[in-house]
Amino acid sequence: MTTTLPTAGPAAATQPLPADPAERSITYAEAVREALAEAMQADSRVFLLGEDIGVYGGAFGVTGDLVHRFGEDRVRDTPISELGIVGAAVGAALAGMRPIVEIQFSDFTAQAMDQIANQAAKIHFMLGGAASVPLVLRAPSGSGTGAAAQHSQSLETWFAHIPGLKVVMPATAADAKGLLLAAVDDPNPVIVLEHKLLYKQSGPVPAGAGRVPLGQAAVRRQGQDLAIVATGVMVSRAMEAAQQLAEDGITSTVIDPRTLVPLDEATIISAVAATGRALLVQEAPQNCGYMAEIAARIADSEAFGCLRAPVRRLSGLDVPVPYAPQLERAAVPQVPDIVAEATRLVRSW
Amino acid sequence: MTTTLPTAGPAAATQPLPADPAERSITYAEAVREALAEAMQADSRVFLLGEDIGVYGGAFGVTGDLVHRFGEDRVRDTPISELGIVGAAVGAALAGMRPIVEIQFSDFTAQAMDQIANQAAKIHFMLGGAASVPLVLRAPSGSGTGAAAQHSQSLETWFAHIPGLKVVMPATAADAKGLLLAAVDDPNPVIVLEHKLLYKQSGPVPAGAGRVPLGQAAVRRQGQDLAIVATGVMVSRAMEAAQQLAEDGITSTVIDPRTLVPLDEATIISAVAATGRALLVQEAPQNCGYMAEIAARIADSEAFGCLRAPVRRLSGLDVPVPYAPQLERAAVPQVPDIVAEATRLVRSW
Amino acid sequence: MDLIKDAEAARSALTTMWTIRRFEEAVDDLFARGMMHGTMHLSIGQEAVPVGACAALSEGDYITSTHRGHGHCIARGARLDRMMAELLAKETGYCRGRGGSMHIADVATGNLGANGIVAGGVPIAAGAALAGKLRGEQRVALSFFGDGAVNEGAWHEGVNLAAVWDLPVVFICENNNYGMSMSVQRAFRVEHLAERAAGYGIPGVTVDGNDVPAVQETVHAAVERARAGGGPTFVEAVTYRWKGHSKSDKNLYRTREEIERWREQDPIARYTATLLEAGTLSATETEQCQADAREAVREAVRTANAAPDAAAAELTSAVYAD
Amino acid sequence: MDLIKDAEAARSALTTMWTIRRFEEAVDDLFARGMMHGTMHLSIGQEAVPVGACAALSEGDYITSTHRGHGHCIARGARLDRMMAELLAKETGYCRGRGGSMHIADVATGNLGANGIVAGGVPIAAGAALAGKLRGEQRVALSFFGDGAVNEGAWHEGVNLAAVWDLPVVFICENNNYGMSMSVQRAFRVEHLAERAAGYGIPGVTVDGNDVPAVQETVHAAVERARAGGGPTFVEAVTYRWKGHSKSDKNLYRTREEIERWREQDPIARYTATLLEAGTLSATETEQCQADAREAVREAVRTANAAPDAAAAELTSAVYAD
Ligand SMILES: Cc1ncc(C[n+]2csc(CCOP(=O)(O)OP(=O)(O)O)c2C)c(N)n1
Ligand SMILES: Cc1ncc(C[n+]2csc(CCOP(=O)(O)OP(=O)(O)O)c2C)c(N)n1
Ligand SMILES: [Mg+2]
Ligand SMILES: [Mg+2]
Repeated sequence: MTTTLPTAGPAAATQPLPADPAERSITYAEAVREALAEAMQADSRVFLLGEDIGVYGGAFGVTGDLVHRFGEDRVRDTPISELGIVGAAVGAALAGMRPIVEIQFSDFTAQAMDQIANQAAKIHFMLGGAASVPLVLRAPSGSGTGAAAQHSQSLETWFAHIPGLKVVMPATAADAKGLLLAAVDDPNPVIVLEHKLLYKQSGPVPAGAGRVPLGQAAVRRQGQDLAIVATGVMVSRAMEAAQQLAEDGITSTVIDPRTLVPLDEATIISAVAATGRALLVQEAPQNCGYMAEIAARIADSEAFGCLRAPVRRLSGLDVPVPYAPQLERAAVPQVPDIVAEATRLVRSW
Repeated sequence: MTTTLPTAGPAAATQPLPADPAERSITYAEAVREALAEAMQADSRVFLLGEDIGVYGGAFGVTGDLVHRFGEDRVRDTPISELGIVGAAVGAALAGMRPIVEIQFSDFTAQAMDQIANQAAKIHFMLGGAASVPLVLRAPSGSGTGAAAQHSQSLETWFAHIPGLKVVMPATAADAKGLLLAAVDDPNPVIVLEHKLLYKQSGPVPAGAGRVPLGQAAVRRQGQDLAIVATGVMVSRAMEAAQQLAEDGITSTVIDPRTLVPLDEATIISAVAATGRALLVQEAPQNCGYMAEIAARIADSEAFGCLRAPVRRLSGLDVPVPYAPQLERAAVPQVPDIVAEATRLVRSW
Repeated sequence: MDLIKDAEAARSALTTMWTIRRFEEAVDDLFARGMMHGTMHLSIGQEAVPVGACAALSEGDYITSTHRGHGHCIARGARLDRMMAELLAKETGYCRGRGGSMHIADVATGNLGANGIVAGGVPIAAGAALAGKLRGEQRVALSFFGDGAVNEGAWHEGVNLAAVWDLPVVFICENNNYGMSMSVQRAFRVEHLAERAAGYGIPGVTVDGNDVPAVQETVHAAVERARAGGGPTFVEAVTYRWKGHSKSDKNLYRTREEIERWREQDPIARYTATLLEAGTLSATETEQCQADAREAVREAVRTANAAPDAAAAELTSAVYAD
Repeated sequence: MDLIKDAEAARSALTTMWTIRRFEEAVDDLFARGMMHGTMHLSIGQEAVPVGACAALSEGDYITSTHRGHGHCIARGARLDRMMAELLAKETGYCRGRGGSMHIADVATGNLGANGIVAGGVPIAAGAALAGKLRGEQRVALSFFGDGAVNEGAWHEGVNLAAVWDLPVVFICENNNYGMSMSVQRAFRVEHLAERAAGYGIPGVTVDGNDVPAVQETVHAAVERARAGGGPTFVEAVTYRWKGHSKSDKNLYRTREEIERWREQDPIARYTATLLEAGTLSATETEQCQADAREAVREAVRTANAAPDAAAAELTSAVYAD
């Protein structure tokens, strides 16, 4: 009973995004699968449940062949009933298991919201600490696949707002594995928002790679002119933008919080204090998105006195995600948008 | 198809909170009931549905005798099935009716979240404007009744984050009536978060009082030293605090946004610019609460240059609402907390 | 309406079945050639259900549809060019390119929308029926959903509301034996999904979903019952989808033999044979239905292709109605 | 266990029924005197269900409970003083004052919690049963819920999961004829809620919920069936709550006569009469049960009152486990 909010995590390691060619490179989806396999191998309490995670291999192919390796009991296909599935996972967790649920699209957490927010998140507290709910919920998140408004949301703010949940957003293959392993270890309900567009992207994941602790941001790049904070698929877009900005003489620190709850606030604040400018980039609609929280924390931190410019957010439009590819692209920040916004911020202030 | 986010509402009227004794005074619950009755009287498309809203009169007594005045068809008791109820309201709205749903406690919107967020909010957009969903959802919100973690939440941020919903939080009897009437008129889904602790509080509601337009903040009090923005039950606490602060020589502008979506951002920003200090008070847990959005907007506005102090939030603790009265009180801001925080903000900066 | 003996009705039904098939074949082809975006759920092999069910409806009736909704939309009378334009992300599409396949709807024909959420349309249909009932109208709402939807909470709650309020709804389950990879045998512990109906106190009936006249007849009875104030009915139409669930499907959960067996039950071939045998239509006439469908779809693709792309400029102004 | 012939079992069951009644009367009184906070849902009149059902369970079995959960908690073996302390917002309460009546639980006795959410415990029970099954244990999970819960999506989904996975769950519906003000006649279109079971392919049985031996016997059969791998059973126990739904209830939806009729079916009086008639216990013995219960409750109130109030200091550190 200790982790409270806001948690300043341990000093963040500086982790470059570009791959070291000497290291093993696998896709983000493979990294998730590897974590699932290792977790099941290591602990007989761990099992998976979700729609079409068995012989189908998962809607995004994440579970793949796991059913053949671990059997139908532990890689458990479910009827289409998200509330029931999460509820069953809550019950199994209370009864000593370590369930990992796949919600086929993170949008369908809406169906399961009672069990997520009113049950899983609150039971430990409501029972005065007498029980805990070690449950992991994996949910593919984000737009970019043409699946339209009910299959493309970025709902992290919903979960981050509910005390009792931990919220994780891996942006690289290594983090997809390492954060998931840490989530499985955690005695609390953890929701891992994987990004659909990242599943097929490869990145270095050293063979024996283990846990990435929750609550530790990654500084993906360091610079002097501004701090860019980005989550999910926006991390790689921010990195690409930072590269272009550097060619233009603007250098940026790029921070990937990796876990939103608990948040490594200290790393963000010190980067903003050092550069005097903050650009916060998210895919979710702007209004009440997670970056509002980061902005609010910056505006009430030691960094406040160091601010040379307003705290700027760059977010998805406040619209449901549209179907047409040209509209879908226009609805969320792209690399040129980040470059333009960063340039404006640095040049005008 | 016009109202977009963020909407700067029309210039806000200065509306004093204290009652003019010449005016009729009724309770907040009565004001809601009056709006429901007037809406049903005026428009045969309007009908109510919800759990125990008929002969029971509503869990908080809001619908009272309406079933006797309008009949069981239009004041429709439902089985306990929030998702079904909201879904039925969406269908009825699509088919030309104007349903008003009572969700017994706003916490149970979790059960109905798919119909709220994935259906009601998005249908107009997804269908390219070919249909709209004029639906009002009333949901008693907030803590203070000893009902514990699953019956005491303040979930406005969930709804404000979903494009397509409008979000209303009346803090006075007059607004409870006027905003509800405006919500019924609106062709979009509007969620009205009423506050349980306010139901029995009386306030002036002139006999013929009509609509209060959505998107127009109320400036409850004006001062020089800081701007306090507060929602729901925190409005009256902020007013009480402002009174005490004034006795101590600190004068404050108190702003009640009244509608979170659309937000009257202009009124807030100009008050902050004028005073140079902002204290944002909400009952909800701080992390990703609505006040994060207000803070973020301030930090990226014309007011930025005028800030003499960090933008300060005072929120509910990041905990589930506890049962014990002493714990419950400790979990959300009280008048002395507001006074203390405002004093610190003014004295230290 | 007699889909076996009435030549006009038969011609229309057969043409519509062919239209659905040709439309979806065109979609499949456009998708394969990279000219279509997102994902598509095709109902090839299931055409008898939308055509039979919609043939039982009248003007003014409502339908709610699903992610696998092209057939419903066409059978209810939508324009092919505006449907195709939607899938091709054109400004002239039914949703102006904002909805795509999973949200396609022609509201003018009472179609309240396809739905990306399994069972999402079920309580919506109950509500539409309630609206009609409150206004004293004679409208019926028909809700299409798959077998997989029957295990969702939304389904349960929507059906119970309709049952206790005696609402004029027909719940029609397109039981194609799978919810994605989940067979009905694994997802249910009953043999016929229609057995669920009794628990809500409403009639449940199972019909051969590849037999278009049977579907029409069964749904017609349910519609008449609903219109007369008798309340909802649950109709289970057993059928099969020939294609994968969507574009990500590798068909690992079923056998080629099973698919082959069901292809032999092709609802279009069966209906054609019935009509020829009954002498309702001649071979020339049934071939004409097929040709008409092909031409209509071709024309729709041409028109849609020529239309302007959906424009991003008006995105934020499209969120709220005014 | 034979609750009619076995004197020890009878003594225990009767004492527990009296304990529940006296406990809730004490709560009612404390609340009326302003010494208790929040709201309370009393199960007075329904005592035969928790007592009969829990008598059918073994150590190691799980239960999930409801907003009306004092009886379940007591019947499963919780300590009265810690329960009372919880309701009185004391640090020694089962939830350290954080949960209160709606979240009370003695986890040590396999009680996974009362629940403020109608039907919230139903899928949780399925999951607890799944845990036992995955570990190859013989545990059963018993889920208490009201008639109102049966129309929630969570109920539907939880029951179906248990059914298709053959989980060792007993679903026990305390049908007290009302969900708040909503009568079962208005909320269902079936006569017996147990009729819902067939749609999930599981047995459904209706039992007199004011007859404690009958409840025990019925639930016992269901528990044995579950333990033997036969899967879930739905038991509907018909009973009645004497008091209002909660503190806000003005009893406008039912008549005095109806309440009176049901009070005549007092499960405690009926069971006492049965035991006396069978000669299992003497009048002195049944009176002793009643006296023991009163004394135990008094003692619990005393102990709880003397305990320290729950402390606000550790609020934020109590949110996450470590
Ligand atoms: C609430 C929800 N859960 C899961 C999905 C993902 N999904 C889309 S279609 C589908 C299968 C639906 O099966 P069924 O209802 O039988 O319809 P069919 O696809 O067979 O026509 C699934 C799981 C979804 N869209 N919505
Ligand atoms: C999801 C949800 N909806 C509504 C409520 C409010 N509520 C609490 S108890 C209750 C009635 C429950 O009826 P039933 O299940 O029959 O149990 P009983 O109270 O009769 O024991 C209602 C509507 C709730 N707590 N949770
Ligand atoms: Mg199917
Ligand atoms: Mg009941």
